[in-house]
Amino acid sequence: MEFIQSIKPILAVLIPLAVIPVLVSSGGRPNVREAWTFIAGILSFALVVSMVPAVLDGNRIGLTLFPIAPGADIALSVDALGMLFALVASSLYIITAMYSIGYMRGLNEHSQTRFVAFFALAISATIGAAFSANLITLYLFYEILSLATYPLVTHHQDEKSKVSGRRYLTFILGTSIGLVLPAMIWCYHATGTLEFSAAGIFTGQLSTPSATVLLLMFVFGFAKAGIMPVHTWLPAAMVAPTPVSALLHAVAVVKVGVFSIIRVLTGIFGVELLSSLGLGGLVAFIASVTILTSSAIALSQDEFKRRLAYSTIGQLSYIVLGAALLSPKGMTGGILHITMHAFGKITLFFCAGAIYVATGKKYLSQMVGIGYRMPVTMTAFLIGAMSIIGLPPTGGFISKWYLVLGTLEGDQAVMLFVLLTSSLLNAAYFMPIFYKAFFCTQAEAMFERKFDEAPVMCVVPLVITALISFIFFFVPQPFLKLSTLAVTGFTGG
Amino acid sequence: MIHYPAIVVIAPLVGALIAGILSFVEERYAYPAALIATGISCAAAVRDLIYVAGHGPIAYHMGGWAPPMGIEYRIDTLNAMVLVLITAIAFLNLAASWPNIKQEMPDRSPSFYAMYLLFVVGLTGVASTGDLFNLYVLIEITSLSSYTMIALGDRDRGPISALNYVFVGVIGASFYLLGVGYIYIKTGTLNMAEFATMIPTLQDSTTILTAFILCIVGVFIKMALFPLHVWLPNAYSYAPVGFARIVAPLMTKVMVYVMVRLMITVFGLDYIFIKLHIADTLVWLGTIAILAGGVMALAQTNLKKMLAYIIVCEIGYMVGGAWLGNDLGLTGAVLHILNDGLMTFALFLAVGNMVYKLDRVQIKDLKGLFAKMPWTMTGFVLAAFSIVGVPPTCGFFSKWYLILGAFKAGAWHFAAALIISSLICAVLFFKVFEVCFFESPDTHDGHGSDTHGRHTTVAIQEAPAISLAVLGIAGISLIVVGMYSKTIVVRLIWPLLSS
Amino acid sequence: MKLLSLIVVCLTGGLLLYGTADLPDWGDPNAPASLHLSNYYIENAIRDTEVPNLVTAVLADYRSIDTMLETAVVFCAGLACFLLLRDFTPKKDHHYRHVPTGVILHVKNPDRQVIVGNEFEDMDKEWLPPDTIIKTVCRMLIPFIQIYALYVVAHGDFSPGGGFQGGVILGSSFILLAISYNLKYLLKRVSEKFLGILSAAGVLVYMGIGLAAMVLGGNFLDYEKYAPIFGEHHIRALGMLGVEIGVGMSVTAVMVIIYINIVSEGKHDEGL
Amino acid sequence: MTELFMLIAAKYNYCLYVILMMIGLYAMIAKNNLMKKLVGMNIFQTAIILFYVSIGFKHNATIPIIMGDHGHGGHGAAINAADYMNPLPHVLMLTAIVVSVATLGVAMALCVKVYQRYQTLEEDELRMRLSEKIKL
Repeated sequence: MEFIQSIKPILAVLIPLAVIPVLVSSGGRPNVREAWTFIAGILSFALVVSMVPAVLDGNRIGLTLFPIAPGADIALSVDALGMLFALVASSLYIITAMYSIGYMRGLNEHSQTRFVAFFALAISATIGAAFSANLITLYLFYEILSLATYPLVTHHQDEKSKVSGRRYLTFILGTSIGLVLPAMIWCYHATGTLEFSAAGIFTGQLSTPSATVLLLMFVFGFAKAGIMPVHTWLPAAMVAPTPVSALLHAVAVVKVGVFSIIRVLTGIFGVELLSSLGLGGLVAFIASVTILTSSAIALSQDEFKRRLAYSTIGQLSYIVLGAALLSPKGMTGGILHITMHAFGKITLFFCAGAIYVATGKKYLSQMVGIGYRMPVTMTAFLIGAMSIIGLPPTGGFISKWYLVLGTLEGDQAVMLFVLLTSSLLNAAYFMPIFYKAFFCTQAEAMFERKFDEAPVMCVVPLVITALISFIFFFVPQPFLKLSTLAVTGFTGG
Repeated sequence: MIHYPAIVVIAPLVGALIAGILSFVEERYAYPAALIATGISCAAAVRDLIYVAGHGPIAYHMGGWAPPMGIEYRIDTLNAMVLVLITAIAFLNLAASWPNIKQEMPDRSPSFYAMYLLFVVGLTGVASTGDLFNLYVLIEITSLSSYTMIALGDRDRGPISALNYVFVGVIGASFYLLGVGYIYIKTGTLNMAEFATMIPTLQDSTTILTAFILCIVGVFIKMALFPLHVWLPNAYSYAPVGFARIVAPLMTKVMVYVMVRLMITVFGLDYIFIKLHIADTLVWLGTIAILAGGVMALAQTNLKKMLAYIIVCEIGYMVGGAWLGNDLGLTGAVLHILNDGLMTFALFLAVGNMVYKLDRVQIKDLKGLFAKMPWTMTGFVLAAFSIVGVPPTCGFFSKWYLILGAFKAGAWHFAAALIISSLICAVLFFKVFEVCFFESPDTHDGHGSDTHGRHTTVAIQEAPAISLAVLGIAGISLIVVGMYSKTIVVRLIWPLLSS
Repeated sequence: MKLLSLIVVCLTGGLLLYGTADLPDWGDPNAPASLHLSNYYIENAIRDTEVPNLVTAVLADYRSIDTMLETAVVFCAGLACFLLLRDFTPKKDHHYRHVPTGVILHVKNPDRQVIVGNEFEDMDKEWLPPDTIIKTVCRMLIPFIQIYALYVVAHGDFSPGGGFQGGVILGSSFILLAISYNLKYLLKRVSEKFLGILSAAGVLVYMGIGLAAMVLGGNFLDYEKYAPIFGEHHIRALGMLGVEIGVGMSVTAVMVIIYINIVSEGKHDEGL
Repeated sequence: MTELFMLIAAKYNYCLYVILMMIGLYAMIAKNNLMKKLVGMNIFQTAIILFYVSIGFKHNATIPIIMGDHGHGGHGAAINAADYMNPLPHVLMLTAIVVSVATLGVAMALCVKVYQRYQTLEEDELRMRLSEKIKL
């Protein structure tokens, strides 16, 4: 377990950043611009993958960039948890880049160069957040990400996106400056350092009430994790084009929120401190409230993307719940769920986008019998839905499996009940879509039986992600090993 | 024999005089002369900084006389840093402003450059002098030249706001003069360093107390701290753009430097914080300034007025930070002088470009600006993020130290005010971005074009290249100063506090 | 509003009076102010600078950077009046008086000009005939005022006086000319360009002396360094004289500039 | 009561300058006409000059010009500091007078410019004209 000094992490962050001027300058020629996006995506993914073997056998790669204050400087260090998240983000970036070509050209959206440029900026901030070694670097990339996604969310520049952009900012920027900044400075004031360390940075000088307040400030501060009271920005952000909702709101943006909460729970507070003060139960309770209510609301949503948004809020709280269980199995399940949910949910968003590109329909009530017209998309939708619900042949099952084991290990029967009922609710709001798409009578079907899919560039990514989440069930290898490694790092010490 | 402290002040004065002569003889050469003068002054200031960072303070005896008899210019790390800030911004602003000045006052721009350089002389002098009365004379030069240049701006309201500024400025400067008089009566010396050695023996004399209160009130008036800020919004928003870009970032910050100089070297930290009990009232004053500045900025429709109120808010940061009573707060205040100078400079550069092209600064007239002037808006956005306190830019790091100092001193109200003001600034700037981003320029008032996908591609009408280049330099320097804030703090600010 | 300001004023008054509680009595010789620094000036200013007038010695030598910045303030005031008030728009209508017959012509369109010579005479709108008594008395008086002014500038070292006071007297002699005759009469003799350059040249003289000291190796404004050129004897007094002349030049020019611009509101045609 | 009177008698110059200053300050703040404000400003600055000059005075001491045989290299009789007044305040006040003249000049130029634009120097009329200017 030693620290390898290497510039790979910073390169992985800088490549998407460096490609932005090239993208902007080649705005005139779309194909050249798309080619550059791909090159950047593949390069950064290759860099991330090249670091996997080193991380797998237990040591951390890192680099200190700028000293800001004694004990808190901008530094990157790749450990198991960071590596897992970076792998997910960079791999899905390539797939989404392909998908956004199909989508944006399908609807000939305006100012695509600006879209692609901010997309690359958002990804570089996500990878940066994944590799950050301490809380201040994480906060830095968190802020860049929230500001880089604002032009993406409000891409259509119309009245509706203006209102949702305003709500997006008030929640994300408001909570991050209002809650996280003071909390971070409070920690630095109390301990003098912000480095993530296995045993947590508080060596006993934190009383229970102030620890609870600090923890709540962090949990509700990272509004990107969509914990219940601060979640309303996520459904509002669905006004954005689908590639944005797909990558950012299924994978990058929300996952950074959850990732930061896990980092804070394990790196700043430390598992022993949390279990000794009994704060794990509090966070678990908040997460379970979010899971149940969001799954219930998702039932009533008619618009396809809003239903997926509420289901994302629910799934995110699974991850927080896993981390809050403080039992090894539970945390492994939570961390693994980042990957499984990412691939499952992105498939569903791709389906929603494909249907919108092909038929222009947004509302589920208008999608009766769509299976006849777009069978490939709908089967991919089935696999994605099964992965989210947690049925066996898909990867989602494994993470749910570990989560359930975690609740048993930590003998918290209430959490077990919450997990099972929410899985039922997931099934309740996904299965009707699939059922109505294929098994509807001739009279009700709104689409004739002609095979008419979305453009190829939309459907191919769809199929790839569905296949990956299917394969995960059989060989979840890099991610499972990474999550178990991360958990042993936090608990085993 | 290092002459840099003298060159920094003398070069702009020579430039001003030559520009004054040239404005009657050969108008064409006035601008290059001004540019060269500020360039030399900037180079000298940088050499100063390097020398001082390496070898400790320089004491430059004017006229060859030792301090108490003659006047002495003491340059230590604090004013070396401020000097570099002043001369760099003066030089960059001069380079960026000639299109604006040519547009606003075509017939008398050469003598405007002369007055501009006199203003720079005043500022550099204030930042480097070690003599109390000489500081008064330099404050007078700065204010005199700023009175005139403010009146050259807006035809209707320029002279009136300048006149109000004259009355308030004279009261401020005269209070300071009176304070120096009281000091002189009690100690017989005008040199800062020598007065500092005499303070311990005069700890409990009422005259020194009144002298301190008078000096501080005078500096607060010139600094536009909240209750005394009435003159600032009108003065800065009706000033010509070329001048607003240098007075906004520098004038109030140099006055904060004077306050810090009075606290550290003249009266001494232990006299201020142990003997007097006004430290926490002043932190409360800073808090009120922050909140009032933010709230008033929210109510503005004119972009320049809004930025002026943000300056009032930033002054609250520095005053509150300096008076927290611990080294972290003071470090934050000093670092904020540097950062806020850069941020406000970048903001006013962007506003200057907008005024050059649009000639109207009401927020509702800035429709579709992201499409029309993309580079100016990127600079504006970067500076706005720095004011809000987004990490990569330097605004975050000075807020970091200020909040830390507030926690250490237990001044929860000040920390809360800092957070709330960041949120207010976020709301302010995004209110402007919404207008610039969403409404496309040709739609009539009220509703934006909410038809999906159909957008008029607006022709890009950017400001002249030189202004954009300077805006780029300012933007990049925001991030660079942010990244190297630790070296600035450890190398420049902490040796100051320990001495 | 008036009551509020009254309260504020009384408050500050009270603070100031409270401050004077332990001030030394008026005029007592061993007050701290007149012990420490001023005794050094009194005792060895004569030895260092051979200038009996201590005020000029301190003004132009010990604290010479102060006075230089002072002249910069004066130059700034002159430049300010020029910048603020001067407007170059040509005057629309003119009045001419035909000297032999006394007929007054009122020319309306600006590009038709009448040659002002002995036959025609340019005239102010509110024209008041120049009273011959005032004209002749002033014509006689002005040269003596100017000579006295130069004396005051030159004798700043020995008798009370110096650059500022002499410059003001010289400036007021020009203003007297403008008042007794009319502004155009003065502007013919002392053009605006000459005044502008003179005001800047004054400060440049002061600056030049300082910079030359730097070039010769000393600190800024250190007159000792001229010794190799001008000889050891009275070197500081010479330096001070040069500085006083610079100050006198710029103060004269600025006084006249301020008068001209304010009186004619920048149009430089009719004055008081 | 008498020692209070003695105190006032000994320090009457400070009381004088404070009264003068308060008059100037009041005029600057409360007066309606701009020119009267200028006059108030001038009184205010002259009061401070009076204060400084009164610091320099010493009983039975002459003006700070050293007369007679002490000159030429100072080898003459030693100069007794007590019988010459303190020169430093006079130097400072030379500078302060020039500053007040310069400020007065600039302020007057500004008043001329305001008058050129609005034909009035009364504060309330100005405010009225300003507001109606905004409306049109």
